[in-house]
Amino acid sequence: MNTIFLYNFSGLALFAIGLHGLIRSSHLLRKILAANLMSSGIFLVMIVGAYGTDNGMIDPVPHAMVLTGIVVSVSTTAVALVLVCLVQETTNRVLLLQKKKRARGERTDA
Amino acid sequence: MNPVMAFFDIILVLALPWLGWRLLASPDLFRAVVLFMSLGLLMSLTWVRLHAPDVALAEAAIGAGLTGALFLSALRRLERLQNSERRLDDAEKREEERQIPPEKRRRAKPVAYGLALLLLVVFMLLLGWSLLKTPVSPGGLGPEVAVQMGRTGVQSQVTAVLLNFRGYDTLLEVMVLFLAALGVWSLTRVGQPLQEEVSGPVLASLVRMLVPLMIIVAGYLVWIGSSRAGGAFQGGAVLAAAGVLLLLANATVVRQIPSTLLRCALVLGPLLFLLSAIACMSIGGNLLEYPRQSAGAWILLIESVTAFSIGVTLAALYAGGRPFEPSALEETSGESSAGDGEEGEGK
Amino acid sequence: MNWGGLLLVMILLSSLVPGLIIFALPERSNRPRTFLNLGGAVLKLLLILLMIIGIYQGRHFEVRWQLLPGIELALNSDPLAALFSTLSTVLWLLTTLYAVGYLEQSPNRRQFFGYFSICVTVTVGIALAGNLITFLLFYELLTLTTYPLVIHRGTKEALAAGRVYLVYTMSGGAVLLVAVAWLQVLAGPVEFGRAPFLASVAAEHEGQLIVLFFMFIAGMGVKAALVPLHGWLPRAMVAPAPVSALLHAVAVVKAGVFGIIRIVHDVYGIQYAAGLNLLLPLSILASLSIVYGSLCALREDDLKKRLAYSTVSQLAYIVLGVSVAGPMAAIGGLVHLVHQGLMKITLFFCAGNLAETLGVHRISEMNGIARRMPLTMAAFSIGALGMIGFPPMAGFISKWYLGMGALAAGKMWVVAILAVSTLLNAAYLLPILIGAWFKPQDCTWPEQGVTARLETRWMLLVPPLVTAFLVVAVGLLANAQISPLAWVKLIVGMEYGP
Amino acid sequence: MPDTAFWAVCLVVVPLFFAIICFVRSSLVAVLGPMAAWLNAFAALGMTFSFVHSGPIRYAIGGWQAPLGINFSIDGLSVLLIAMTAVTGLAVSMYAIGYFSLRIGSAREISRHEHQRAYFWPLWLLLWAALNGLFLSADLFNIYVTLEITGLSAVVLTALSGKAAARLAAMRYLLVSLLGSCSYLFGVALLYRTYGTLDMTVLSRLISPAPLMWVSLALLTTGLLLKTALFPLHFWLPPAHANALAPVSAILSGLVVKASLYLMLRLWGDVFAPVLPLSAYVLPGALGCGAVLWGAGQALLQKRLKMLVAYSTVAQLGYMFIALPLIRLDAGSSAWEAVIFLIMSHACAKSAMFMAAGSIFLKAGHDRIDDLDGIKEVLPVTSFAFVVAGVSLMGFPPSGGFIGKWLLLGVSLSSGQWWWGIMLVIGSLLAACYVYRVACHLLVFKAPFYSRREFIPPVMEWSALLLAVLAMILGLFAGYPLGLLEAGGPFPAQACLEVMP
Repeated sequence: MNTIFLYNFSGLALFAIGLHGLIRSSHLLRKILAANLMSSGIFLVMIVGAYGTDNGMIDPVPHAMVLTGIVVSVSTTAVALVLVCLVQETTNRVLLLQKKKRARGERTDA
Repeated sequence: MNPVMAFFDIILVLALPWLGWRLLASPDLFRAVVLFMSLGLLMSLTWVRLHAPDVALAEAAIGAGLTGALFLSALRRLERLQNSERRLDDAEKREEERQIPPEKRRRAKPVAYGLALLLLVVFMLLLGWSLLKTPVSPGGLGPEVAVQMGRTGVQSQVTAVLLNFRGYDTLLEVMVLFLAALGVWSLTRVGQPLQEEVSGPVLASLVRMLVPLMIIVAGYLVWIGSSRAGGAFQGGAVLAAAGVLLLLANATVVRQIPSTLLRCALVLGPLLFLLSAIACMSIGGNLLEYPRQSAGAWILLIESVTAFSIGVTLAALYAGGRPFEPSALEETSGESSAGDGEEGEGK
Repeated sequence: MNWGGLLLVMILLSSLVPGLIIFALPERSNRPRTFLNLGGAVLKLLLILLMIIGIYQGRHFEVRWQLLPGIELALNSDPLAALFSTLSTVLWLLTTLYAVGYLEQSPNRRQFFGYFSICVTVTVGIALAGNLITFLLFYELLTLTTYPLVIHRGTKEALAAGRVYLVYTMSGGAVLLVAVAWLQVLAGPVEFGRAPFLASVAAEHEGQLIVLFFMFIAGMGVKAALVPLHGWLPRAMVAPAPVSALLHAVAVVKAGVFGIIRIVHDVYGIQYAAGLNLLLPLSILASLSIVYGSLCALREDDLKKRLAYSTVSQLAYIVLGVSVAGPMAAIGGLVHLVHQGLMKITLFFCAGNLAETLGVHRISEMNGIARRMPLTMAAFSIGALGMIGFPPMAGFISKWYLGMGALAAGKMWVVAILAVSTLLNAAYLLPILIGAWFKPQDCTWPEQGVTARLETRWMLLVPPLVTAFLVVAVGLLANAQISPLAWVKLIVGMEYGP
Repeated sequence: MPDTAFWAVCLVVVPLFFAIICFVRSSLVAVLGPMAAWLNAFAALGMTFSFVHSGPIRYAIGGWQAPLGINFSIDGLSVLLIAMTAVTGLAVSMYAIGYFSLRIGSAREISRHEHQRAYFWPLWLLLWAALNGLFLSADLFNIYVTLEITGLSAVVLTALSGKAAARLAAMRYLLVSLLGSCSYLFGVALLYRTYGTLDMTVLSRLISPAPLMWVSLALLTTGLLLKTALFPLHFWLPPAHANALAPVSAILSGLVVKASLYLMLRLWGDVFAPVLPLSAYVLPGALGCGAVLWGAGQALLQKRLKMLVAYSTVAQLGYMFIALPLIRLDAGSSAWEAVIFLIMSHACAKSAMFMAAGSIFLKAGHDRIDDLDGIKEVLPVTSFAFVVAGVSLMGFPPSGGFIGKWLLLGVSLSSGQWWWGIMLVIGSLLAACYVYRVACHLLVFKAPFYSRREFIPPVMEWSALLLAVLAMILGLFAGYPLGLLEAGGPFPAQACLEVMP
């Protein structure tokens, strides 16, 4: 058994940990970190797939896809981080849970 | 199989999830971000091991470096907000604590949590099993790419895929970056630089030495991209790092760049990419179908201009907001306070 | 599109276009609005006359518009369609006149007349529908366009009544939708006027067809106010009088009954339906409605509510006539479609006059009222007597044919029902007349301050007089060439064959 | 005469170009934005016409054919959805002109308004380009990128309103969208690993039952369901759609959720259809039933107009998922046609509803349903538009929703699985209930109505009405769009790989 293949499981584990963290963490920053972990896991699985060929040839398409993915995820992260700051600014918290009062009465009065 | 390599592999395979777990479990966010950056470095080591040097470069520069910097700056911003604005009175705080007792809540639904976790684990095991069961893939599109390489105008396969075979993806990807900058600018403004940010002489002279070097490196990366590892994104990321350094060292000067100029710099890459895509059509091809003889030149042109814009964009993302625009009617106080929330639909 | 088809489309447009223009006009422009309303109504009547002349000359008008394979909108001018559309158009003209007078000072007339016009468009659409899908389309639209009229006053009661109305009619519509879709799956698109085709198409689906029949009856029965489904009708009385007239005589309940006639005559075919033993339950249901409606009417003191329950019972006559399964009874039922419309609209016009002029809503306040408003009460009396079935009024003709038909079909119990119901009719209508004409006034009426030379505004007075005249006329001239009776005989002759 | 491919390229390139220009010259957005909208609509029109003439095509971007390069695959489904986007988008753009031209309130508010306009247009144009690109593309990874653009710009647009609730909603939306795209990307990666291609047409020929295929299908589906907000993954949708600015709400509810829904239909109805057993389709169908019931129930409980409309989106999306098993059951193409009709008429009606709700909010200063009695007096056109849109959501004839419902009912009855059909009817009754809750306030007369603001530009009122009426009469002209589908439907038999030179 090729040890390269083990990286698959590393990727899966990263994905799973990220998923778990994204759902379980309460702090928004941690959620975003978790999302980044998830995508790293996916990238790992993709690149391993590109490597695992018989004739030693590397498939460049997943590499290009991962490059795109990295750029996409940094863009999303940047927007997400700005949003976190805004959420903190307006609600004084870095959690998603809303106070009941806010949720109900937000737009009722002008 | 080289046993040293195997050992290295196993260490890496174990270290990656372990780091991931540690960073999410860490109660201190700063520590978590630092762990995240080291995870990124470890990832780029992995990419090297998996013969993906382009990805390794991008990961080191963008995934670990720039994302980490973004996290750190966000963290600092959050802390500053928390320190400067203590708007929560005690009653509210208590209510908040009553409503969200994280530890208690966690224990309140252990069954549901356990079930969800079980589901996740089962699914992951299934995934792993099916990965095991799947025969080693026949190399995907690798052979075809190799066959067509001669018609792309570049030597590096990844660059060929990125800018020729799947150039349209890359065009849209550049648009994603542009969109991110647009989004960040639309949401917030650069904060007032604080006094403490003014750097000492050491950093200043370091910057003076490093920045030109980095620009050269960026240019080199773009240039070498056509034949080996490197390219617009890697070069752009290095440029962005230079920008970040400048921002760190001498925030006020960099932030006084006229906003119009900055906007132009941001869109130069996307616009040129888009226009050359259309230009390909006007000389008889399909969208993004470069003329065969000069494909390399087209790609290099697009890459270099795009790299510049990518660098500016990433640095702008780090700066975290739109610059002051003296012409426009900007609000004097914070862009949005809690008071805004109570108002109607924004008018 | 051929010219005949264009005529049918024009008939629809002649009230749709004024309706839409009225929506666009500002609230203040009363004269253009009145002009558009009446002009549209007259134009529509003329077009309908043109159509009837065409039918007499043996022409057949048809227009089709295919939406999708299997969904085709079709307008068709068979005699039954002509009968119903003529009825609605004539009554609409009168009701419009009445409504203009009735709502002279009230706010929000733009919406009222706009929906009013569209409502009639939709009703005539129901009449002219050439297949089941077109019928369904207009039938559902009718619910929508009448709802704003029901809640026109905007009071709490009006809104509550509107809610009840919607709950009933929407549920009915949903049942109908499922039934139509189901039938289409079984037998393909259902065209009217090819009656016994179900018998040939779907011999093996008899069980399903029986279930479907009752779904159809349930769907239509809501609007036709058959007894377990009649709850919305008395409540909807909170609407202004012209709307009541519209609901009871021109559009809604008539659409329901018309639908039942279509189902029995044109979808299942009378022979096939009888063969499946579907008509007996229907006639039992109708008889139940007749008796129950009359009993409820007896109990009510509110004039409009009494009239509403009377509608429940009178409409069931039509269903009864159709379901007895004999040519004579069918004539009685169908002609009652027209006669009931004329009589009931007279009564509602008069009730509206009383309410609008004197503020009288209850029967107990009506003693001696004929002295104050003789013309209105004369019209009312004619309508009421017609309802009871005094010769030579319209109602007598219907009941006569119904009774003869039942005898011919050998169904004595139907005759008994008719007798009982006539007695009940007399019991709830005659006391009103006696009180109004012969008793002295025993309470003061909160006069509404209508200043007019006549007993009330002429626009309010003319329509009931005209309809009262028609009630007598169709009774007296029942054997004339152009009477509703003659027309109905033609229709039934086609259905039952020579 | 430009061909279909030219128009298709225009549909992506033009909005991108204008988005960039709008960003650089933000003083000109008021001119450039609407211009781009019209150009886009024109390109969509041109594409529809040339599609009618020349039928479905594939277009190889960069001249590289399917497995290697990215291809546009233009069939009836794409053309219809692009046309839908163009019509709805144009109406929303017109509405936005009016909406952002309002200048009321303090200097601070005005400046915030300027700011919103300056960023609304480029973001919306990017979103539009991404939607067009998504409907055109045949490449799963390219679709991932367009999905990302769609999601990210939708999030930013949501947050643009600046209120605390909107920011929280945007944050939640962003996280969900991240999770969804990660899941989708993973699915795509695994598919590529198994079959070595990203092109949907190629993939649909290679597809065979394999363990990895099942896993990737599960991942793709989860991701798309998250983004489509199918019950029980809908939790993020109502706050996001209800708290955004009015034109943004219209875009989000009318168009953005359709993107992932479209992809779901492609995958389940076309690419994976050969290997999926009927029982697999029961799951989305059942979830759709849940969505119809839950969404309608929640809509009935809402006190705010925009929340009600947002929950109605949840319910209506359920409808379209109920159609999935019927697509599988249907021998002909009528279930497909039905779904497309539902999607199109929902896009028009829901956008119109949100636009009307936005005008009502501006005029009344609130959107508490119970206090809207008499708004008809000050906003007659808007109230009427809302009611008409509501009626077409209920699926009354002759709306497009009715055609969809009717066709699905027919399929479900004839295939023997009548419970789906009954569910549809129950759903439309429930829709009638919640529309009624609003309509009875919008229809009654009660003067005077105390409104906050003086003037709503007519273009805001009429654009909503036009869209609503369009949704209402869509059914009368059902033949035309379905003709397009027949010219080149997304039906499994269809596989044309002739690449344009």
